[in-house]
Amino acid sequence: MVNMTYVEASRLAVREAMQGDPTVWCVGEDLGRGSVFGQYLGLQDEFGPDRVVDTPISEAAIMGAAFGAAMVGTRPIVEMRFSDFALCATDELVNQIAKARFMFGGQSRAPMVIRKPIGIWRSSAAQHSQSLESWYVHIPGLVVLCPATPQDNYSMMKAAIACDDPVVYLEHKNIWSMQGEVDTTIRAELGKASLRRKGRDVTIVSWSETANLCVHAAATLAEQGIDAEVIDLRSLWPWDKGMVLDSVRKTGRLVVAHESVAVGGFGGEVVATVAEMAGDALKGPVRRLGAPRSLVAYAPNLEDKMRVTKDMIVTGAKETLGK
Amino acid sequence: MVNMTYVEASRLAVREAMQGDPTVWCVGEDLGRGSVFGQYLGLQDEFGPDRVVDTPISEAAIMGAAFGAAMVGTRPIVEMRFSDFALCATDELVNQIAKARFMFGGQSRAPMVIRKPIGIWRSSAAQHSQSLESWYVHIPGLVVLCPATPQDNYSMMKAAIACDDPVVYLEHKNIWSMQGEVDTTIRAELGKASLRRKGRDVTIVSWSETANLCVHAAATLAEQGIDAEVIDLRSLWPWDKGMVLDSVRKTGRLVVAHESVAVGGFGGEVVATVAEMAGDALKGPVRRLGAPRSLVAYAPNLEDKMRVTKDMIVTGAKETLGK
Amino acid sequence: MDKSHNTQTARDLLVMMERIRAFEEQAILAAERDNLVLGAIHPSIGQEACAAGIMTHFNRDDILLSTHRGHGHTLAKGADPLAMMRELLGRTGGCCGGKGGSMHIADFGVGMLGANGVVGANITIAAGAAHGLKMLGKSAIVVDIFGDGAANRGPFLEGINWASVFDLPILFVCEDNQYSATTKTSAMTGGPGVAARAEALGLRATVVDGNDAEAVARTTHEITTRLRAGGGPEFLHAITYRQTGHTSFDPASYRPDGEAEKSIADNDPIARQRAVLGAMGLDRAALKAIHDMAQAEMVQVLADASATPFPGDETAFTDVQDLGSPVQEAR
Amino acid sequence: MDKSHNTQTARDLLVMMERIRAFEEQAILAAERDNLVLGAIHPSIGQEACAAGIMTHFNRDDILLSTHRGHGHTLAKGADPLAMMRELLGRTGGCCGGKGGSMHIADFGVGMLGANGVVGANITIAAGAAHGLKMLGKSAIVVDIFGDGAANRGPFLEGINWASVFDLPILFVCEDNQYSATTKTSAMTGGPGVAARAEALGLRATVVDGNDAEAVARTTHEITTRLRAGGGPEFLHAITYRQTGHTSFDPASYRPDGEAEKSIADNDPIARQRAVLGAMGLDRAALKAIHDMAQAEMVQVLADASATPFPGDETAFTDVQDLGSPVQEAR
Ligand SMILES: Cc1ncc(C[n+]2csc(CCOP(=O)(O)OP(=O)(O)O)c2C)c(N)n1
Ligand SMILES: Cc1ncc(C[n+]2csc(CCOP(=O)(O)OP(=O)(O)O)c2C)c(N)n1
Ligand SMILES: [Mg+2]
Ligand SMILES: [Mg+2]
Repeated sequence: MVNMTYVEASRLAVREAMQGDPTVWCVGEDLGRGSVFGQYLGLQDEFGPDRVVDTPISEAAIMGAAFGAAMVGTRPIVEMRFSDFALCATDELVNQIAKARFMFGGQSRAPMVIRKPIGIWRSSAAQHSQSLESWYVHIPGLVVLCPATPQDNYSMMKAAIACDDPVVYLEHKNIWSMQGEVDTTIRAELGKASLRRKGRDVTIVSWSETANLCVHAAATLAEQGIDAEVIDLRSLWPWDKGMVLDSVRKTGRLVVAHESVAVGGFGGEVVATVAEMAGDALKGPVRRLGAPRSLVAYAPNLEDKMRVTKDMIVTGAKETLGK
Repeated sequence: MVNMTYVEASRLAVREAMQGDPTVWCVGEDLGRGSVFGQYLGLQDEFGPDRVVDTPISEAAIMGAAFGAAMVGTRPIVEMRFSDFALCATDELVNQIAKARFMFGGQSRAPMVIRKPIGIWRSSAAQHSQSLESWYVHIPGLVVLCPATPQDNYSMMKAAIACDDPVVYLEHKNIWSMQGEVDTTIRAELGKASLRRKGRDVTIVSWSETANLCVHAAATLAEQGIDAEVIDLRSLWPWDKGMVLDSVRKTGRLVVAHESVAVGGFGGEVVATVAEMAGDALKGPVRRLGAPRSLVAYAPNLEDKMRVTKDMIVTGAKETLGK
Repeated sequence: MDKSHNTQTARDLLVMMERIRAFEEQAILAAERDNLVLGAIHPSIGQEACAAGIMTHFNRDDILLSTHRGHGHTLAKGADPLAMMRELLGRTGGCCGGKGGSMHIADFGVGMLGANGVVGANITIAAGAAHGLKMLGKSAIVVDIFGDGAANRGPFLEGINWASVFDLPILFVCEDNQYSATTKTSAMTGGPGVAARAEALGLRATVVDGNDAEAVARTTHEITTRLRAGGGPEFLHAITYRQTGHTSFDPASYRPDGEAEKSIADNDPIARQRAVLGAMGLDRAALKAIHDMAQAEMVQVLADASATPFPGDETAFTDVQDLGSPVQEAR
Repeated sequence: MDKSHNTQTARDLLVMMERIRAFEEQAILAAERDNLVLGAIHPSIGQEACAAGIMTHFNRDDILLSTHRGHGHTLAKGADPLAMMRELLGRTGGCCGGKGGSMHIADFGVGMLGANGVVGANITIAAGAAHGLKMLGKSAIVVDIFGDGAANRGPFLEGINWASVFDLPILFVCEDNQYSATTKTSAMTGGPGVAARAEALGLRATVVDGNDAEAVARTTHEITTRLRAGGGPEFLHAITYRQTGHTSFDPASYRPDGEAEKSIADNDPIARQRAVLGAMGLDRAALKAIHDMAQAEMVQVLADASATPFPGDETAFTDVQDLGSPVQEAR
C-alpha cells in the first residue's frame, strides 16, 4: 500500500505498463511537459520522445493516427487534454475507432486508451467543463470508464491499457490531487462496480467525483439514522447492473447522482434499467440528480449552480424514503 | 390539403421560408443537384447559387461558417447529408453553436436549422446508418426535432426555420417517399407531441420512423383487443412530458420504442422521467425497445437484426399488460 | 531495363486494369440487373491506371488505405476478388464477413486496412499506420489513396502535417477524378492545387497523368525507392477521370455535354495501355485474350458470390467488442 | 503623409499598446496577487503591436474574431476595459455578464464576436461571418486572429479554403508568438510556414515583423484597402514573441535560457514604438505620461471591477435557449 494522489496513480499505471510492454506509448500535446495536469511528468525522460510523443494541435490527427498505429500493432494511450477538445476528433473516435472491428468483420482491433479529463474545474467555463460520458456509452464498440479514487485510477488504468477494446477513460479534473492508499497488486475487473458503502435503506448510484460526494452524503445520512448503500459504478460500459439491481431489490429506494447534465445523462439509463428490471421492488419515488440543462458559466457562483452537491444527495435520498 | 411526400414537405417549407425571408439560405454539398435525397431539388434554380450554396467537402467549415453567418444576421439551413458526417463538425455544433449565446452573455444568437438525415437505410452499413438524437438532447442550447410524417416535416421545418435557437433537425432517410396529406396552414408548436392514436390500455411513446411502426402495431393490438395510445414525441427537446405523464397516469402501462441503440438512448430519459414523476401510476413493467448495442451491418439480414419491428412493439405492449 | 521486362510489366498493368474493370462491370450488373448489391457502389471505371500503376510497387506487407471508391486499389493490392464480390453482395466469406460492404472493403491479410465511408478520414489513420510501423521498426511502407474532394477536409492538413513532422514512410495519393459526387471539385478548391497544398505542408509532391499506367508505375517506383531508402513522406497527384456516375445509380447528367464521351474515347487508361502493348508488339488476339480472361474470371466470381449464403444472423452481434459485447449482454 | 499625421498615428499605436499591457498587468495582479481571477488568463504581453497595429485599420462595424489570448485585440477593437476586467473577474457588467471569462471575451457592440477556448475554431466561423456580410450586401470586412498552433488544425484548411472559394472580405492573421502552450511550434509544423499554407489555399499572404507596430499598421492598411475595394481574402503572418508563460500561472521554464530575456531586452514592441516616437521628437516625459496614463486607467479599472458584485444566481439559467430553457423547465 502506497499513499498517492489520483494523478500519480494513473501515471504510475501508465509507467508500469510502458515498462512491461514496448508497444505501449503515449501521444498528445505537450506530453513532454507532463500535459496540462502533470499526468505524464517524467515519462518522456524515462521513455524518450518516440514513446511519449508530443504532437501538433491536431486532435483529429492525434486520434486518427493513434488508431492507425493501433491497427498495425501498437497500443496507444491518447491524451485529449480536456474532454471538450476531444469533440474535434469525434468522427475518428465514433465512426472509425468504435466501428472498425465490426465493419471489417473482425479483421482489425483498436487497443487504445483515450484519456479525456472531464468535469467542472475552477472557472473554466462552458468549453472546458463538460462531462459527456453518456455519449460514449451510447456508442457500440467503446468501453467507458470513470474512476473516482486513486486506487481505481491505478487499477483501472492498468486494466484499460491491457484491454483490447478502445477505452474512453474519463478522469475528473477536480480530483487530481485527491490522496488515497493504492495497492498495486489489486487488479480491476472492468465492468464491476465498487461498493463504497454498504447500507440497507436506500441505494445511491454514482460515478466519478460525484461518487465521492455520495460517500460523504451517506455519512451525513447515517447521522440522521439513514443507512445508505453507495455504489460507485466506475465503469459505465459495461456497467454492473447486477450490483445495482440487487441493491435496489434490497433497499427498495434509488438515487442516481452525476455531475453531467441530467437530461440525456447516463442516470436516465440507470433509472430506466431499474424501472424495467426491478420496478416492482421500488418502494418509493426514484431520484435522479444531475446538472440542469444549462451551461457551465465562468463566474463561480453561476458555476456552482450547475453542481450536484452533497446536500442535494442527502435530500434526494430522504425524498425516496418519503422524509 | 395537398398530398405530398415527406421529402417534398420539407422542401416546400424551405422554399416558402426562403420566399418569405431573404436572409434564409441553404448551405451544403451538392445542393445544386438537390443533395443526396432531392431535399433541395429546384431551389438553386429558383433562388440562385448565392442562397442555395454548394460547398467543398468541409463539414467543419459548413457548420462553422453557417454559424458565423448566423451571428451577423442570416438564417442558414445547414445540410449534413448523413447524420454520420455531422460528427466531423461536432466541435462546431456542440462547443460553438450550442454554447455561444450563453457564453457571450446573450450577445449572440444562432438561428440555424441543422439537417442531419438519420436512420437505417438500405444496406448503408455502420457509417451511414446512425441515429444519435440522444446526444443532442444532452447538449444545452440545442433544440432537437424528429418529424415522422409529411405534415410534421412541413410544419416543423417551418417552425424550425422561424425559431431563433439552433435546431438539430433529424429527418429519417427511410421515409423520404412516404405520402401524406399536408395542410400548409397548420403551424407546429415545437415541444408538443402528436397523439397519433388515442387509447386506454397502454401508452406507446416513440418518434421518427418508429412512431409510424407504432401506429401499425397499435392497429394489430386493437385487433387483439388492446387499446393502445400512441404518442409521437416529434420534438425531443423540448419534449412533451405532460402528454406522456398524463397518458401513463391514464393507462398505467408504458412502452418506449426507438430505432437508435437502446443503451444511452432517449428512451431511457422517457422511462426515467416517468419513473420519477409518475412511478406510482405504473401498473406493470415498462418496456424500452431500441437497437442492441451493436453496429449496423451491410448484409440485409444482419441489418435487420438491429431493427425494432412492429412485432416487437406488439409484444412489448402485451408484456406491460402481463399478456 | 530490357524490352522483355518492359513488356511483362506493361502486360501485368493491363491485366490488372482489365481485371479491375471486369470486376466493377460485374458489380454494376449485380447491382442494376440482378438487384444483388443493395448498398451504393462507387465504380472506379476509367481510373484503373492509378490502382494498377501504384500497387505494382507496393508489396503484400506494405499497407494500403483507400476510399469508398476502392475496389481497384484493393484488388491490385492482392485481395481475392471472390471475397470482395461476396462482400459487395453481403455474403458469408466476404472479406468483412458481409458486414462492411463496398464502402468498407478491407483485407488485412494483404495489408489493405480499409476503404472508408467518410471522405478524407483515412488520411490521419494512414499517417498513424506509418507512425506505428516506424515505431515498431518495420520496413514496410504505407500508401493512402483519396479523392480530390478529400483535399478540402481538415484531416488532409492534419494527417499530412503529421507525416511531415514525424517524417513517416508514407505516400499520399490524390486520385483526382475531377468530381466530388455531383460537383466539379475545382470550383470548390482554392489555390493552385493539391500538390501545392502538400508542398506547403513539407512534402515532396509529384503530378502524374493518372490515365497513363506506365507513367503512374514509373513515378510510383521512384517514390517508393526513396521511401524504402528512408526518405520522408511524399505526395502524388494523379489526374484521371471518372467515366461513370458517382455511384452506379447516378446518371451523372451534371457533366458538360460530351466531356465523359471524349475522355472515354481519347483517354481511357485501358485503351491507352493496349496501345502501349501494341507498340511493343502484342497483337489484337493477345490483347483480346487478356480482356476475355479478365471477363471470364469476374463473371465466374459473380456467379460464385451469388451462390454464397448470407452470413449467419448471430454475426450481427459478434466482433463489436470484448467487454460488454451484445452477445454477453444478451446472456 | 505629413509628419504630424505620422506622429499622431505612432502615438496612438503606443497609447493602445501601453493600455493593453497595463490592462494585462493588472489582470495578472488580479489573478496572482489578489486571487480575483479564478480561471486561466493568457496574457499577450510582448504581442501588443499586432493588436494595436491591425485594429487601427478596422472600424467599429467591421468584425473581429480572436483567440484565448484575445484581450489586446478586444481592447484595440474598442471594447470597454472595465467591462472586460469585470468579465475576467466574473462580475456583473462583464461584457459577457461574467459567463464567459477571459477565454470567451466578446463585445458584439464593437464588432468583437468572440475569443474562443478551442484553438482554431474561429477560423471557419470568421469565414462564415464574412460570408454572411457579403450575402447581406454589407461593406464591413472581417479580421480573424489566431496563433501559430492553430495552423495545424483542420479548420485552418477548411476555413481558409472556404474564404478562398467564396472570395470573402476577410483577413486571416496568424499572430505567431512561436509557442503552442509549452511546445515550440516550429517543431510541430511541417513545410515552409503558415504563409505558404495560405498561399496554397489561394490567398495572398504577407509576412510582417509583428513587434513593429508601424509595420503591422502599414501592412494592414494596404491589405484592408484591397479588401474594401473588393479584393479577395488575404493572410498576414505576424511574427512576434510571447514574453510570459502560456497562462499567467506558467513559469515557462521550457524556454531556452535567455530567449525571453533577449526578446524583452531587444525586441519589446512598446520599447520599439517608444524609440520610434523618440526619433520623431517626443521626449521622455511625454512617453512617461502615456505610460502613466495607461497604468492609472487600468489600476482604476481593476479597482472598479473588483468592487462590482457577482452576477445574480438566476443568470446561471438565462440565455441558454428560447425553447425548453432551464428557466421554463424549472417552472
Ligand atoms: C465527410 C464526408 N462528407 C461527405 C461525404 C459524402 N460523399 C461521399 S463520396 C463524396 C465525393 C468524394 O469526392 P472525392 O474525394 O473526389 O472522391 P471520389 O468520389 O471522386 O472518388 C462525398 C461528398 C462523405 N462520405 N464523407
Ligand atoms: C482544439 C484545442 N486543442 C488544444 C487546446 C489547448 N490549448 C489552449 S491554447 C493552446 C496553445 C495554442 O497555441 P497558439 O495557437 O500558437 O496560440 P497562443 O497560445 O500561442 O496564443 C493549446 C494547445 C485548445 N484550447 N483547443
Ligand atoms: Mg473525385
Ligand atoms: Mg502561439
